Amino acid sequence: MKEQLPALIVIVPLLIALLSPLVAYFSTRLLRGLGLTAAAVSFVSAVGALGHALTKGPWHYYFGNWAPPWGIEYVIDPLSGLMAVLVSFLSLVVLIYTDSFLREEGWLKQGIHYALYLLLTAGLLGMTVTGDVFNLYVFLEISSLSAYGLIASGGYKATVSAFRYVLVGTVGASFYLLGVGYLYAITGSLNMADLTVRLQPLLDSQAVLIAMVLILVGMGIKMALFPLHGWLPDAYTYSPPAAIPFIAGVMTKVMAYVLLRYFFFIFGVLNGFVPLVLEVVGWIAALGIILASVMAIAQSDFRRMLAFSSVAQVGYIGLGLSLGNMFGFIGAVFHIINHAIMKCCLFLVAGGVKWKTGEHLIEKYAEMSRRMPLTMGAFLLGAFSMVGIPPTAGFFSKWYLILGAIEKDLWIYVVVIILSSLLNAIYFFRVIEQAYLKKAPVAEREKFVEDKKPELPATMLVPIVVLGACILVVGILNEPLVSNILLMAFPGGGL
Amino acid sequence: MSMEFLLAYRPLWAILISLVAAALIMLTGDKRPNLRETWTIVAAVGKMLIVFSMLPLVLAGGVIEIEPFKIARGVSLHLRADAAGMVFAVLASFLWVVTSFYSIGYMRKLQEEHQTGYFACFAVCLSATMGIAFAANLLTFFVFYEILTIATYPLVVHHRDQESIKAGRKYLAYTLIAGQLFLVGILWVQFLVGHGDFQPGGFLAGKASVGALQTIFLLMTLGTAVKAGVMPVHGWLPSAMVAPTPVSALLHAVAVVKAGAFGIVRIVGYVFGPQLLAQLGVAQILAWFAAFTIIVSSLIAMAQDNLKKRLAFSTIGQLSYVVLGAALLTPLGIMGGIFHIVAHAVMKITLFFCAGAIFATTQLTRVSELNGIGREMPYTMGAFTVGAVGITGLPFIVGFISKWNLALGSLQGGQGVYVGVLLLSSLLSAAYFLPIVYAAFFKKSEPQVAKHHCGEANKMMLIPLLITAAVSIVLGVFPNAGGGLYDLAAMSAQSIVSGQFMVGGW
Amino acid sequence: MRELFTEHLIYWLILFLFMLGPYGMIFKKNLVKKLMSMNIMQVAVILFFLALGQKTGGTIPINLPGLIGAEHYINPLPHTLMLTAIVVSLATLGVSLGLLLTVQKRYGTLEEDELLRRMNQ
Amino acid sequence: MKFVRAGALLVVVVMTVVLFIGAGALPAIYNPQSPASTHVSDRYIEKSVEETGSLNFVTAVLADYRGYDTLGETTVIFTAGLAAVVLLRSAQKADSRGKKVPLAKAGKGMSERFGTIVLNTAARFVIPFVTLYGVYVLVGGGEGNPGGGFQSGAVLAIAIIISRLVYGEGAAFNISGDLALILAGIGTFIYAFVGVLTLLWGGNFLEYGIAPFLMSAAEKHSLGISGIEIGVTLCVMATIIAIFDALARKEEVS
Repeated sequence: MKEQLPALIVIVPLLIALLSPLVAYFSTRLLRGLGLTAAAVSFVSAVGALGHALTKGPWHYYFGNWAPPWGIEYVIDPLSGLMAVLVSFLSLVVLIYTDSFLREEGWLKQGIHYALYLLLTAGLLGMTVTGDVFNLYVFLEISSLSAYGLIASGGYKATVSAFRYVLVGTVGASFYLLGVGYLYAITGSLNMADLTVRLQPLLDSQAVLIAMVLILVGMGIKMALFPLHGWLPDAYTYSPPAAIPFIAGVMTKVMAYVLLRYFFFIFGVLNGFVPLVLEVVGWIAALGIILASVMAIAQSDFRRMLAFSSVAQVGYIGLGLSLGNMFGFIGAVFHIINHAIMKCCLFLVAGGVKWKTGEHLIEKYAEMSRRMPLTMGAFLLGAFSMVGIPPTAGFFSKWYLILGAIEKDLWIYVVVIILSSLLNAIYFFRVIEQAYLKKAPVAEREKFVEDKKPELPATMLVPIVVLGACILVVGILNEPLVSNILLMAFPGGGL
Repeated sequence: MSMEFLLAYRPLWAILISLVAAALIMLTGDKRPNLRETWTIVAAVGKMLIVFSMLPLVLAGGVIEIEPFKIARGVSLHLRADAAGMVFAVLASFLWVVTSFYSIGYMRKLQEEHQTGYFACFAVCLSATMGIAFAANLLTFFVFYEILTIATYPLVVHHRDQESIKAGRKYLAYTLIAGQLFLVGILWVQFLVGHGDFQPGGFLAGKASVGALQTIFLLMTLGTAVKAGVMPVHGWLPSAMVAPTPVSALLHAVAVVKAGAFGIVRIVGYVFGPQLLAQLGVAQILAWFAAFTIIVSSLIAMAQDNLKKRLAFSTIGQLSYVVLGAALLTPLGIMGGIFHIVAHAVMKITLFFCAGAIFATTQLTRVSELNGIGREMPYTMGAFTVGAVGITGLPFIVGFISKWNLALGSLQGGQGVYVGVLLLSSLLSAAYFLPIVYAAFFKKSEPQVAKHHCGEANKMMLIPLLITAAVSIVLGVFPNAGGGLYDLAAMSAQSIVSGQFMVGGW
Repeated sequence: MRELFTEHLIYWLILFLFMLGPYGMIFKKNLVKKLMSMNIMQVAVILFFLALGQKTGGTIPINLPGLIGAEHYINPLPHTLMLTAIVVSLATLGVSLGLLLTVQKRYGTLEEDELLRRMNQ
Repeated sequence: MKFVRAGALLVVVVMTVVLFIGAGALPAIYNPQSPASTHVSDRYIEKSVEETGSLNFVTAVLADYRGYDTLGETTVIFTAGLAAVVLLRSAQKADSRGKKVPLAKAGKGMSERFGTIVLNTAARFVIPFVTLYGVYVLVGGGEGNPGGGFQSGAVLAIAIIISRLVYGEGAAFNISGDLALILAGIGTFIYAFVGVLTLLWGGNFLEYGIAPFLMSAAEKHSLGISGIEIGVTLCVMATIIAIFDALARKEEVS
């Protein structure tokens, strides 16, 4: 079974998802157990695949044993392996977290929720490891549909925002599919490696430029790059707290990864129209970072603030993509990892506070640090990481991004990153002040002084603390991560 | 673990010991205050022992250098106990021991709440200060620099009232912006040179165009000058006086502000180097800013009625002595600057301790209310007089020695005007300190002071304050007493000017 | 000029249909009309792929005993891909119609402005 | 708000013009030498009969060469079923005004309400043939005539929906909503399980040729293809019924 690892990463969660309604009919405890084992097996096989890729080079796995341009293949190289490990790890952690939200739901609702969640995991994992552009579209649709389902199950306002998310998401997917159509029209193949080879002579033709723009717009919509982010704030604000940490943390990042895969590997960063397109992406991302950070300051609802800060952080990844050099690539990929962990942790904290107090508005967070010390501790780490305070991971992705920007002599980007760090500081310290310094109204204080229950059930508190610790660990251990994995992943190899 | 490994990694243990203590303090919490306080004292004493154990080796000209692990691509967490670093480390660790006892007494006397958070943040601040002292490359320096910024914020907003929250915001605005500017400078150097390791005599010569080097110098000095309280960017320091007095004493007299001054010394001595700065001509501008700060801050100090605000502006002025020393680019000037870090720290901490003692016992904060306090609290005011007179530059108190070297340094550099600045500032500091001493001892005591008859401050606060006063006198007479700080300062100045680490005793 | 016209006319028609999607979605007020424009967009992409697969003189891609050689049959790959794309568009249409049904039942309207007003009450 | 709409219109118009100009660079349609028709598809056409044993090239590509895509596609249907059911179910549970408002009024079958004999006899006659035809479409797809999992699933679902419409919820020939959802999961699971079987036999996922039966490669492949077709049929049928049931359900039971 050892040599089937790439398939297992995606197949195991898929299989368990398909059986979820059936298993839920018999016993929801068995369902929880199976769900956790599925995520755990997927995580272990992702780690194994990454290990194999690092030691023995990229791993090509042919489905149905058909050679690539004809059949579909999975490619585990350091980049996709690392992303698979990230996605499966976060899926495992958030799955443990959602357990207590579903405790009192009916068996069918639980079965459907586990099925949708595991399908979302399988869809995202499928997108990261696939080597076939159309297969990527299919798994994009699986993850999107399960995300629509998860978001829509959260009450009426969620339904309206889910509808807008469906519309915009499908427009994005159609743009991407037309882009794939253009590529298929001029090269005749759907396999990424084959595409790269056959595109080399054609890189100056207009059709490739149009394909680039289409894929960029398509994935830009799904990734919530600045002008195309309209759907994100409502979708994140009104969705149920059980589903949103994983969607917010990982979905937009996998879409950003797809753009990285296209622009760094398939189109190649230096030839044809790519530098021109990337420069436009850079300017849009820079504008997006500033405006989204400013909008985040204006929010009073904690989750909406996090949503706008997500749009800003995705701008960083866009910036790293547009730099095109080694440090830009390292900064972008490292920021994908950091931001996935940070955003997941912050939304877990938001969900935890909602579970404990039912509050979302920031001014209701008064004296929260006394009631939920560990949760707010993890929030503190996440906030410092978003602002970019050194020992945490967020600082080091800014370190590489600015280094890449200086290397390309693009000083405007340096100013933008610095300015946005300060804007982040403004809206995060506002929440820190509220949670740590302000006094709660007297009525509320008696309420929480005498309830002796632990701040959160263990199944919720452990993921929050684990992710908080991860932020610090990834920050401190970023050098081995960068030198061993990211440098190997860069198309030019370890420069 | 082999003994050799233990000894070689001492700088790292010095940093980690108080981090561990901070964790233990948070764990013990408010339930067992005595146990919590022992953690602080154990950590303080332990840190002092570790630091002092490294002294003989460094005094002999040696250097302890380790790179435990890499923190970013091509950059490692590089710690080095060299002469300049030891000066700051010895000073900070010694004064932390004293401040720990003082703050226990102060906190117990005023029954402050949130004491667990207070002591934990204090411990983290001190570990960051050690990190700054021992940092051997720009990124390590910056990592601990930012940790210090964040760890000081809870101490500034300790009282949780509206005024301290506003002061906290101001503090964060200044220091975070400075941190980001400093970061851009570091990244530019990292890009130009590929590493950021401190090299006595500087490593940037010829690495980029003059314009680029000047901008980098501007970015870096702006980043550190905010913490060093150089005039245009000093705004946060007076408003941070809302913090409890032990915080103002140790952090705003020793740890945080000195980190900024020490940063400028590092940049001038170990990143750019005197020769390069002379060519760039930017050191002159820095010297003017420092001189401007010395004079103007002394003038403003005179107008301050709140005792702690007056001490704050005096700190701003005295810190610019260090900046001036560094900016003179002459061996004696740099040595004077580095030694002034020690001198000012010891004297100013005494003054802040006195201010705290007076506040704790009589709730008085305004200078105008202190008439006749000398008779009520003779020892406190005695120590206050020693500190005040020391700052004005009276011989046989440590302030005089550093001021003497600074004057010599400015003459050595041919910039006599700064001698005038130093003399004028001595007069001005006399103008804002001596009236307090005179009022305290010779003026008839105010009705509410007499009514109190509260007598001396309690023992836990009085002893530290007397110790620091005694130290400032002892150091005034024997500058090398206790830790050979004078030699260390001389050695670091010598190594900066000559350009290599191993340098014989002065 | 003639062959540019004959060989690329179909592309322009498809692209016009394709861009009708975002236009309708942004400017139409009724949610169902937005949904219809989304579906038009998906159909346009499906047509694009099928247009790629055509060959002059190619029959349907089922193996006739006599006929050997690739030029006799049209390209089966786009048709397979578009089977999947059609199913995907069916799925998204189904889910969004379900969404619209719920929204209509709860808020009683499908006009965007009216809906926003009622939601924010 | 006005400014944003004008901006959006401008972007759409510019995008259209750019696409129109770019369309010229695309290969001419209908020419057999275009990259799309020469690079990959020629092998599908020439070798699919002896490699996969299916006369219909599209089925060959759909179920064998790119079989994994179709597994994804079937999962998409299942996901759509899940999403629709969870959506429509939660809509009925508690309306914001607290009343239980069923989505559709149906519940009772048309025959009870209208009570005529015509409906019953027609239904009794139509349903078996529709079911039979559905099964034929699945099984008969071999000799080159059209057929396959998706179409037969849809036809079978129609049979059950007719009986639901005519006889109402209590219809004999009926699958309940919850069971339908479970069946949809099982259907796609059958598809994936065929792949897992090939894994257990030592081949890659969905490698039909590895089956240890004593058959020629082509027959193994066609066996595999029919295996997944059954899964697809079950999934499509069950999903359509699940969505129909969520719409027509009277009261929220669980």
